[in-house]
Amino acid sequence: MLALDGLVKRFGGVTALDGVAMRVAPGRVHALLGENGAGKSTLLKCLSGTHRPDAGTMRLAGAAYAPASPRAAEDAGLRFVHQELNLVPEFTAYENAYVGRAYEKRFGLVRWRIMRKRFAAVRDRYGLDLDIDRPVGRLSVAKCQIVEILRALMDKAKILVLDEPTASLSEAEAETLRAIVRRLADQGTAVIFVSHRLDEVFAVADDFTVLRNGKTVNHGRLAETSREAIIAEMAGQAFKQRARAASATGGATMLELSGLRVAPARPSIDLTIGGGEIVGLYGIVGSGRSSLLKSIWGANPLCRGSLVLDRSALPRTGIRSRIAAGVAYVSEDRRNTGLIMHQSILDNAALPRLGRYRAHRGLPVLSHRRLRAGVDAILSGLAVRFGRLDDRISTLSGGNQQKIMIGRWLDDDIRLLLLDEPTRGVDIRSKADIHALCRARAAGGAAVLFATSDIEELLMLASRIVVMAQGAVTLDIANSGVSRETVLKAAFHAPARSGMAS
Amino acid sequence: MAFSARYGTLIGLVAIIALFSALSPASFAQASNLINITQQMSLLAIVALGATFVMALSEFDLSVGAVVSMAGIVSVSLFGAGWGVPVTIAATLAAGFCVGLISGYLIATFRMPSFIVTLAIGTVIGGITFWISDGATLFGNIPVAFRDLGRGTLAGVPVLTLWALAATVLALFVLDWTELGRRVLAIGGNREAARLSGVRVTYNSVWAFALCSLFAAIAGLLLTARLGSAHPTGGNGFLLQAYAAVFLGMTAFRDGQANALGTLLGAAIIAVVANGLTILGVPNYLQDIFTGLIIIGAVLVRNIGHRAS
Amino acid sequence: MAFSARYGTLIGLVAIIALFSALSPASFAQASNLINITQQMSLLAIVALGATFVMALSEFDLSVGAVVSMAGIVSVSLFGAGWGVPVTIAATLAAGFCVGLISGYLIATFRMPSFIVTLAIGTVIGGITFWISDGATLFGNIPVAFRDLGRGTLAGVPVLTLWALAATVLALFVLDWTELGRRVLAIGGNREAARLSGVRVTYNSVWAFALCSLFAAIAGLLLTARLGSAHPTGGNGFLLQAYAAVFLGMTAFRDGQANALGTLLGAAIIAVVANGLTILGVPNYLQDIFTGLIIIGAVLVRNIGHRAS
Amino acid sequence: EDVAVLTPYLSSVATNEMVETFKTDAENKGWTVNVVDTRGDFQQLASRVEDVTNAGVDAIVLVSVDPNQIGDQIKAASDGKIPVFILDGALAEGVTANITTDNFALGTILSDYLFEAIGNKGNIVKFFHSAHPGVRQRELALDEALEKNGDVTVIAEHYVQVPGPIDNARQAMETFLRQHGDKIDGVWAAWDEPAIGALLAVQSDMPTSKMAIAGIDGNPQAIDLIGQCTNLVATVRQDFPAIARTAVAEIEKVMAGEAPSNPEIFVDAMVVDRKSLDATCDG
Ligand SMILES: Nc1ncnc2c1ncn2[C@@H]1O[C@H](COP(=O)(O)OP(=O)(O)OP(=O)(O)O)[C@@H](O)[C@H]1O
Ligand SMILES: Nc1ncnc2c1ncn2[C@@H]1O[C@H](COP(=O)(O)OP(=O)(O)OP(=O)(O)O)[C@@H](O)[C@H]1O
Ligand SMILES: [Mg+2]
Ligand SMILES: [Mg+2]
Repeated sequence: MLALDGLVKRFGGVTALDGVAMRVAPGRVHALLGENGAGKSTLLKCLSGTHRPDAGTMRLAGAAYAPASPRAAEDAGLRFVHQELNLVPEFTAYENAYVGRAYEKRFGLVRWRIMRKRFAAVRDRYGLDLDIDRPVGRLSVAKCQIVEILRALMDKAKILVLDEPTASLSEAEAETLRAIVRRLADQGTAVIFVSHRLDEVFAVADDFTVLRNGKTVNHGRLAETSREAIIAEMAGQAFKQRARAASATGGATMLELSGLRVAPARPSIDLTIGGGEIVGLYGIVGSGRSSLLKSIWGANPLCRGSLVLDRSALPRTGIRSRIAAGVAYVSEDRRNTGLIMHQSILDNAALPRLGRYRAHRGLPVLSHRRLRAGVDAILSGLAVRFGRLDDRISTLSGGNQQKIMIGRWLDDDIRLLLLDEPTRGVDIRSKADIHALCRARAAGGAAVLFATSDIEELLMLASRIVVMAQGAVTLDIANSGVSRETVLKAAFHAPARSGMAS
Repeated sequence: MAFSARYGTLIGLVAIIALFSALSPASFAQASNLINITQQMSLLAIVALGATFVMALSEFDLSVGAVVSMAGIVSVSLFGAGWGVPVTIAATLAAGFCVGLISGYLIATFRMPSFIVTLAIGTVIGGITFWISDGATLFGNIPVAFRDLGRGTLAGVPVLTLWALAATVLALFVLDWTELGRRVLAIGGNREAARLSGVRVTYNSVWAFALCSLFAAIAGLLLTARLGSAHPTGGNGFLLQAYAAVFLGMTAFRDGQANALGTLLGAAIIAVVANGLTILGVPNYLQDIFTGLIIIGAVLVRNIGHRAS
Repeated sequence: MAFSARYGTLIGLVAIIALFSALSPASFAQASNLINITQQMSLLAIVALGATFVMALSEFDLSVGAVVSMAGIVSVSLFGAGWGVPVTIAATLAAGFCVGLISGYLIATFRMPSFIVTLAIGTVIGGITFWISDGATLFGNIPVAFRDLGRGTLAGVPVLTLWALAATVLALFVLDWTELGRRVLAIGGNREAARLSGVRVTYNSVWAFALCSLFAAIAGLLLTARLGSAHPTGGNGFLLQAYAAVFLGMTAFRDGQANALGTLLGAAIIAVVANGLTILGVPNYLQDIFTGLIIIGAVLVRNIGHRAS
Repeated sequence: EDVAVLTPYLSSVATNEMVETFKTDAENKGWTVNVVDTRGDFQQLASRVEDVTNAGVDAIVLVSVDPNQIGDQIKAASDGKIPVFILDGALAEGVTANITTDNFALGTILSDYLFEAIGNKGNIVKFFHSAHPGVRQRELALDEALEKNGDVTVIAEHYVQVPGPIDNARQAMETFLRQHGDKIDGVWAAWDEPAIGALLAVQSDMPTSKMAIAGIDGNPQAIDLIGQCTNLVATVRQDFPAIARTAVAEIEKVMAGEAPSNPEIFVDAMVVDRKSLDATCDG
């Protein structure tokens, strides 16, 4: 149905696509695989008419295909869920679904009720859970992702393109989405599916294409290959994933939360983390993990309860008190609350620790030499692929942006590391790198608290597992021999009103 | 959301009216005065409603004042050349519309900052207006039928008030009930997302600018009808006031998006304060001071409520 | 990036200078005239550099014009009351600084829109200025030592030019070399991301507004020294021009961020155009038309280059 | 000869009339006239005076400018042997001649005329704008006239906003009419535009009123309205064309190497009312 040959796309000096070939068949799910920066999103943006390829041919159902704009691509029957959210924050979910396509109208007037009804019907048909009347600016990232997906499902597409649609979804939603994808493929839609979760890829996809450095290195049927082979092809070398983490036992108590409430009506939370421990926080979308991390970080004022770090109490609010005490935080939404997209890599990487790069200790004057040296040091530890330090951070691939966002906080005096979905959209090798960073911090005596929606990751990295549901902690156990079922059960457990169960 | 957060700016207006009514029950709080305020705010409201379209796009149009002035001069010149009322109105509105087309085209196609483009276009328009009028106030030859569009009452309501109401309904309608309006708001909310979703950014942006200029031209015609003369810089004073009204309106409802009802509310606040302070006979420098403080107060009511919630 | 995209606005300035030099080699293209232009643009440059701080924050300060006027009236009044030069300067600058503190505090703490807050503050300041001056132009009693701060030359360079250079270096330094400047730019880029990274949003925002007002007050003092008089609305004309300069500068370098060198370039374009057209003796209305077209052209050069790349 | 005309107020009717007459007359003499408007901005005005001084024009004409506001630039011009003439301004160091009507006298004429029209007794509304030095003089003349005549009181006053003086004055007048109604006997407007605004308010809101409105300038629209027997009964006409013509004559003299006839030349003003227009009004 779709045939791509010899696609080339350059951005200034960077060659993002360097002769890509790909064949997509109707009724099949095609996995597009590759490490961060391999060129997957760029390829899809060529398909969507956002970028125009510098060379190569695209054919759709036998005819030449060269969309001049996203609109042309839509008219050709393609639907996209891009890697980055593309929503209008002030609009409701159902109106967002209509942005860029014809609204329901009568006499030129928008028919809001019909639009709402149609969208609600699509939501219900696919069994997704979403409040459709709220402006999406006030929804969590995961819910926004669901809005994006529903938007692409509004009418029947010839080709559905999903760029890391499950990156911010938890297991349950991801499972639902995979079921939807299978259903659509069975009805004849061609689906292009990008994901870094290989288990998921094997579960849902039929065919695959692997990109490396902008070139197609292999393609074929998933049934005829193996996980290890794919990983080796993506990385260009054999690469062994580390087995389950040896559970580090906690040292002296590092963080102690007691009777903590993030809002008056929410349950209270008690949690203790020892130095050297890596605590994985699991929950379904909206379970309250992000709110908890933000409260610990002092970004949302605490309603009630106390927070003790290394035997000294922290004030209820105030990010700087956390920084001074050696806490670091990485937000879940790199585009909106994490990075400054139109600023340079340098500016973004240096922001949290600007004070380090003074020319003289007593003067708030920066030394550009130190700045560059410092940022170089941060980046070299992360294997980030980039052009120049002064390039906009938005020109990096999603995974590389993520690495910078974490790496800029890592530092020798960190005592508590708060990570909200730190490996979202990160390839397997980088994920291992980030995990190694966490382990190294923990080995150095820091406490690590990370929220994740990926059970695989949870079981692989955490030394202790904490599960939240509806704002309360429903499970808190050491990670030895814990099964997926135990975790999932706790995640769907309706907690007693008073709070903690274990 | 707390009540004061939701309706804060409206509460501000009510409080201002209550205050003036208490201070001057005999003059301010008369029905005739309140009706008169609706007339006094009408031209500002029309210009500001036009500006609401470009603010919905998250852009600025700083040429509105110049377009108001231009519309006045062009229309009186055409009357002087013997044109009839309908043709003159049509030609003037078309001229206004074209100004917006040009600004919108430059801004949307070349991604130039609207602030600088419209400031420059406003300067060009100002020069042309001056050229046409020779810098003089134009009067005479203005048909009575035209003048009646901007004065007098209809069923007890000032004609200008009716125009302003019609403009409000039109703006409300376009922004809330047409695809054009929604697309403009989508571009204003997240331009890149709108573009990637297939919204024709240039086309819709150009419309927003054209409507803005059109509204300014309407206000210019009504101003001329009202005054019976046209002055080459007579509309320039509307510029900052119109944006003040739009911004007041953006804090009023709907979390920061430009909207027609909010703009009307903003224009009302500005008009009520000016009227009330004049009636109270406050010295002119104190009028400025109070106007500033009252506007800050009106926004503050809402934002303090918002913080608390 | 293509050359014309990277240096487009600068190319625009060079082209404008070349054009005027060709048209008027005897008057425009004289060293003395070019030096004089640097003096004529200096006050605008200082106000615009101040505005660069708040634009770096992605906010507006519409009170700069009023602060320029206020600084002039306050200083001459203090001289009239017998104060010495250093104390008067210190008091005036402190007053300017405080205006910025207040605006910045209101905007950052209550999340009020800067457009409306600073417009209102500007109105209040205007009222106070009027009150102090009784609406009259103040002159007399201005010490010669003070006047010399704004006229004459030092080693062949006009004193005002030196002040503007000093202001440029200061603004460049603050924005590029200090934590304050980088944090202000970070807040301007993404307020929530900056906050979550531990940037004190209120503190840094207040500083940006205070610096902006301080620069405006400096310009007001120098204006008074240059003219030997102070007019209660004498600085208001700077408002739109200053933002035009900043916006021109934002298109010049660094992809859309406010920056000191760009602002200086923007102020230079505005000043060169005004000077050149006056020297050529272009009729008044054509001056407006050309000014507008040239400014659009200067931005267009760069944006067309940008699109091509 | 090259003559540069500079003003911050070209959009004001009076200034515009002077500039236009000056231009016509001067061009008839074969001079090149270059007009510069700085839109109320004195810093710009200073810069533009520097520019024309640098460009080496033969004479500089400043219209509606108080020379004290740009003393150094005027001095620099006269040091450069360029004569500086001022229309409707004041005299200062470096100024060759100032040709004007005495604004204080204008204010006195207006006040006296208006007081007489309302029978030297009653309430008046005052429209003023003290930022303009000439207009402020008229206000001071009113204060003096009020002091002399205790039976006339200012019942309300309004500081007129510029630009848009007509509409602004109209809105204020509408308010005053609601507030004081029949108690208003007269309107004192510091220039014609607010007077026109006040008249528009009276015409629409209190068409039967007999109040008298008077202004200054002899604005053509005002004269037209006086001729139509409206409440606008008089304007004190400064003879702007005469000012301009006098200036042309003086410049010619100076360029021929003579001294100006007088550094300060006053051109007379006259009252324009129904009588002087031969308007026939009933009642
Ligand atoms: N607009 C751009 N300007 C410059 N370089 C770009 C731009 N977009 C992408 N690139 C570069 O192209 C390369 C491919 O990026 P792309 O986003 O396609 O990677 P990806 O395979 O989607 O990675 P990820 O898994 O991290 O999303 C990267 O090196 C990136 O830095
Ligand atoms: N800004 C907000 N306004 C209103 N409700 C919010 C806001 N942020 C979060 N919530 C609500 O609070 C609850 C907890 O949200 P939170 O983001 O902490 O959950 P989470 O487990 O991290 O989910 P996710 O995986 O979606 O990030 C959810 O019901 C969410 O809808
Ligand atoms: Mg990608
Ligand atoms: Mg979360």
